Amino acid sequence: MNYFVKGNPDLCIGCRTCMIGCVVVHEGKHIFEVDPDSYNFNPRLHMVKTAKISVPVQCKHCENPACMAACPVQAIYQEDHRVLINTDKCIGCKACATACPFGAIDIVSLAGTRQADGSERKVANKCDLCNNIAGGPACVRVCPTQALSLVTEEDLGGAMEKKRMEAARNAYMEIHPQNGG
Amino acid sequence: MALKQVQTTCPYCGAGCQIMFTVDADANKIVEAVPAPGRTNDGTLCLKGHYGWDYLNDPQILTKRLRKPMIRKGGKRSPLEEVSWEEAISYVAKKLSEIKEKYGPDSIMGTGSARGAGNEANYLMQKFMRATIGTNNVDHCARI
Amino acid sequence: MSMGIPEVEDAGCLLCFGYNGADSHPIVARRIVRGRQKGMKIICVDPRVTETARISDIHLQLKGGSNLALVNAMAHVIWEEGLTDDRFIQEHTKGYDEFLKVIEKYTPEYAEPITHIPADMIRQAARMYATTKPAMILYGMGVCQFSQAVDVVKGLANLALMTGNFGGPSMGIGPVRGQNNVQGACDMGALPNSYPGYQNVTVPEIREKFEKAWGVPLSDKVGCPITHVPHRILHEKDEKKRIHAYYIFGEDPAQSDPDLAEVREALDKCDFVVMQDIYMNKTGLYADVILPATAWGENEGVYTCADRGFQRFRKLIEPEGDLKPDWQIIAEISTAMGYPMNYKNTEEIWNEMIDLCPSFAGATYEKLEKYNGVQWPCRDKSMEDKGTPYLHKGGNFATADKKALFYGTDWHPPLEMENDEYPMSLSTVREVGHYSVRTMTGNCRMLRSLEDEPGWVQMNPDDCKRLNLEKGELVKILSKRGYCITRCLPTERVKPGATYMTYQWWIGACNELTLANLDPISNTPEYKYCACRVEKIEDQEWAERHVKELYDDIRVQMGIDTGKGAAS
Amino acid sequence: MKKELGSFVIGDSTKCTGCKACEMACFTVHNQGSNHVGKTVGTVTVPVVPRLFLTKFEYGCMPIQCKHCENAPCLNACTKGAISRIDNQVIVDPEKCIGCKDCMQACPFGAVTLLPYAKDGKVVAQIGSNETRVFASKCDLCKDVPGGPACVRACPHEALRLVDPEAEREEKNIKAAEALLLTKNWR
Repeated sequence: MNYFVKGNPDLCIGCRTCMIGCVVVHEGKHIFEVDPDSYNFNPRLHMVKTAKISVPVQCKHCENPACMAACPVQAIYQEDHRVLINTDKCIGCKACATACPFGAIDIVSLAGTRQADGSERKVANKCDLCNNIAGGPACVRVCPTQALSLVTEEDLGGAMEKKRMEAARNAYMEIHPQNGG
Repeated sequence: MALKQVQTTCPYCGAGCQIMFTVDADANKIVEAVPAPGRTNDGTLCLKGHYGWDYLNDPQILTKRLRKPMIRKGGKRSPLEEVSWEEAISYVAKKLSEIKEKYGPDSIMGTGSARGAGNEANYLMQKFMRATIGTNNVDHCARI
Repeated sequence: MSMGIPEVEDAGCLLCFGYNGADSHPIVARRIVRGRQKGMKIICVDPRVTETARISDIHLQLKGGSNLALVNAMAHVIWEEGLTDDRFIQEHTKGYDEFLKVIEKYTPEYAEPITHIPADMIRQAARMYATTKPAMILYGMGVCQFSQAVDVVKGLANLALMTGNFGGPSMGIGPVRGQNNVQGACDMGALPNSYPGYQNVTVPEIREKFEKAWGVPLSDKVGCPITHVPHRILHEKDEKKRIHAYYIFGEDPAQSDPDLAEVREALDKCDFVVMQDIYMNKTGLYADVILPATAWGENEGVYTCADRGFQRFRKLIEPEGDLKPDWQIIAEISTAMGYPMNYKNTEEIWNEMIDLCPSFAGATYEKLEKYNGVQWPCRDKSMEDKGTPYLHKGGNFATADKKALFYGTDWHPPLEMENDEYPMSLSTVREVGHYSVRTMTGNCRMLRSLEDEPGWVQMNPDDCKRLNLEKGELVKILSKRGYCITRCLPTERVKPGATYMTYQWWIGACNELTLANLDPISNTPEYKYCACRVEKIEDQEWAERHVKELYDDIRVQMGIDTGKGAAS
Repeated sequence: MKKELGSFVIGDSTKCTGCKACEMACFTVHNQGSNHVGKTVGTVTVPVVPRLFLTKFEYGCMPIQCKHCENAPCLNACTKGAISRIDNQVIVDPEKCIGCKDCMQACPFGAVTLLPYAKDGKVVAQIGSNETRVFASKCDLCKDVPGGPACVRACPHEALRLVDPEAEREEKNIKAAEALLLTKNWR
């Protein structure tokens, strides 16, 4: 099963440290020394703030990814519990962004790359669960309120098992209240 | 590359978070900031604590670091000219002494700084205004 | 703050008044959300839906400028319903009866039309605060930046006194200081009325102590507050009282003070302006002398955080260029003026200071190192005195008879109300990723990439619809005093008729609009309320170009070579 | 704020009946000025050349048109500089197009087709031949048409929709965030 990062709106304070953490980890530490106009600032998660909620939204790494199905050039694939985009293949057609029901994909320009007519080259951008980065998702690590967590197969499978046990126990107790503690 | 670890207090809000910096002493550069287990921050940092230090590299995004003392020798709106510290210090001392002489100590105002300068500099500033100048005209932007 | 920051999460009830920790102190906001997880009740008083409001039990979305009416009404309910801690009032306070005379008329029904909060909700909030122990009050600039600031602070203290919420952990009242060392600047006596350690300049014995220590006679007159400076330069008739010289150290009044047009005129007219800072800023354009100092990271010393914690800050890298630490520059000028200051390092200065301040006397560098900081009061140099996490232990206050005084005042409306020409209200708020006037954070790559000029004006979506404005569109916002350009941000978190701007921007500079209307006691400007109008800009392409040009102009002014030739 | 991404029109096969009103509307608005096409049949003197293509497939039908890709293969493939990005949209200049078919092959959607080129009410012949000149015909999002894409307005079944990708993403973000309010207690 694919893993994903989930935000807890009860803990999130909307500060967006996660968004910067995401950029820094994907661009590398040299980002603090380079020409301020030369790097990409393309966070792979987006802070949502409404009257009711503040929480970052990012890719759920679906098991039947709609984005993957919509991609006309097979630039989206699954590997190692995650859904990934090959940005070299991506043509920026926005089909994946349209297909994604969470708005987890945006189309971003990559600094320094251009199209044939000189216009900016833009490609799909989304959470890769910090693929190949030691320590796991940066957003989870930098959040000052521990509002983000990585959900793994174990968490989800284990939780479901527990919920089923609970449901069964409750159903049994309804019929046999005398056995209750 | 000689890396060293230095713990310090964040220069931003009043929460007083402790940050552990990794510094490349040979290159005289900061490499990384990670949260330290301070009393108030408990091993966490916000975006300013994590990513608010590269202004020290003078990237010149909004403003430029001051590197030399400067004086407008031709009065207001004349260009700033770089001068030596000796000249700058004696110029300030002379002008302040003249104004104090002419209009009295209460015609001079000084500020403390609620930001990076630290307590010792603030102590000296108020001592300077009170003892050297002779006025209580000293305040800072606590209210701003 | 009377309590320590870590204690916040253990309060039974938090009354969060005009304080938006999520944007101003994320690490304090963390304690609030953790408290919430532990079952803390939260009453949030804010005209906006802040992060704290979102998770609160009761959100009192009051009309801006009605703080004191609400606080008095809450006190009224606590008294009327007998929710007071009578023993605490009797043993530890004075002036309760006089106070009751003031709050008598503030029934919730009386406050309802002023605050726009239903009377029943005020009752519920007062009951929750009075009956959940321990109860803590945190307040911020939503209290302080009104012309009635000090009255509201005292009003909040009244609530804590009535309910006996002083003298233990996780209770009391806490102003959460905005800048890293506001508390320190106050501690060190960068105040017109007090020496270091809150020792009043008008008390003869204290003055004599400092005269003896410093070896010179000292003035017994309270000095000029910073917010009076423009007036004292421009309009003071008496030559001896007019400000002729202004030594500005680590501040940028031409950006951060209210009514910028007046500040600029004052700096321009002032005979001699010295600026001592790390970056070129707007004040620098008017300075006669600029003294370059080392920055945080290049020097060392002690800061005081919001909960009275002295903590060391240390040198990370060597400064580049012809720079000196702030303390050294001041000492050299003083020496040149005939009052020698010879210090070898910050510790020598610190030791001189603590010996003059009984509350700080025990906070030696040795202890700051060993204990990773010390919260004052710390009176004894022995290693056993590790400081004071919370104040007023056992209900003993820092007064002669150890009793606290109730202090009641009547509410009055803000000075400038909405009118036909300027039908909306403007309040200044904070941008989480930026700090003060942005000379530091505006030069940090990531923080600037997250949010940059010209900032946003937060408005209710209905107002945006009425004015035909879309998210991100550039708009003009005007008050009697000036105008600026910023981007429209429709958000349901804001009530119709109200606008909010963050004060960090140079192009979207909301202090072009604000009013220099001061609290009579604290002299804090009324940043949180003035009347304004928002106008649509039809030609957005022009506006985008214009903003870019303004940004380029600022950078050139600030001495950056943008390829268009640097300014003088 | 200035839009960063190109908008595009997409069809919905669950609503489309294959009536081709979209193709007609597209042809009409693009030939009103240059080829004097009016509201009646008699005014059409040139071949009907649409810029979107009603497509029948095994489960139904829907119009297919250009996505205005942000790393557009057609644009990158065109060696004549006949395709460029104007105001975020990918636009063909028929005057420059030599009909080399590179863009057709590059486009993964089949959104570009070579079709006869007409001007002033008449098809234009090739230079040095009597054969009709062709051009790479594709959606230009009705860039000069008041009221926006004609296909969207013409569809009797509301089977076409103009997508503003940035705004749509934000809307979906909000829905996704608010869904967390329901799931937060039941991880």
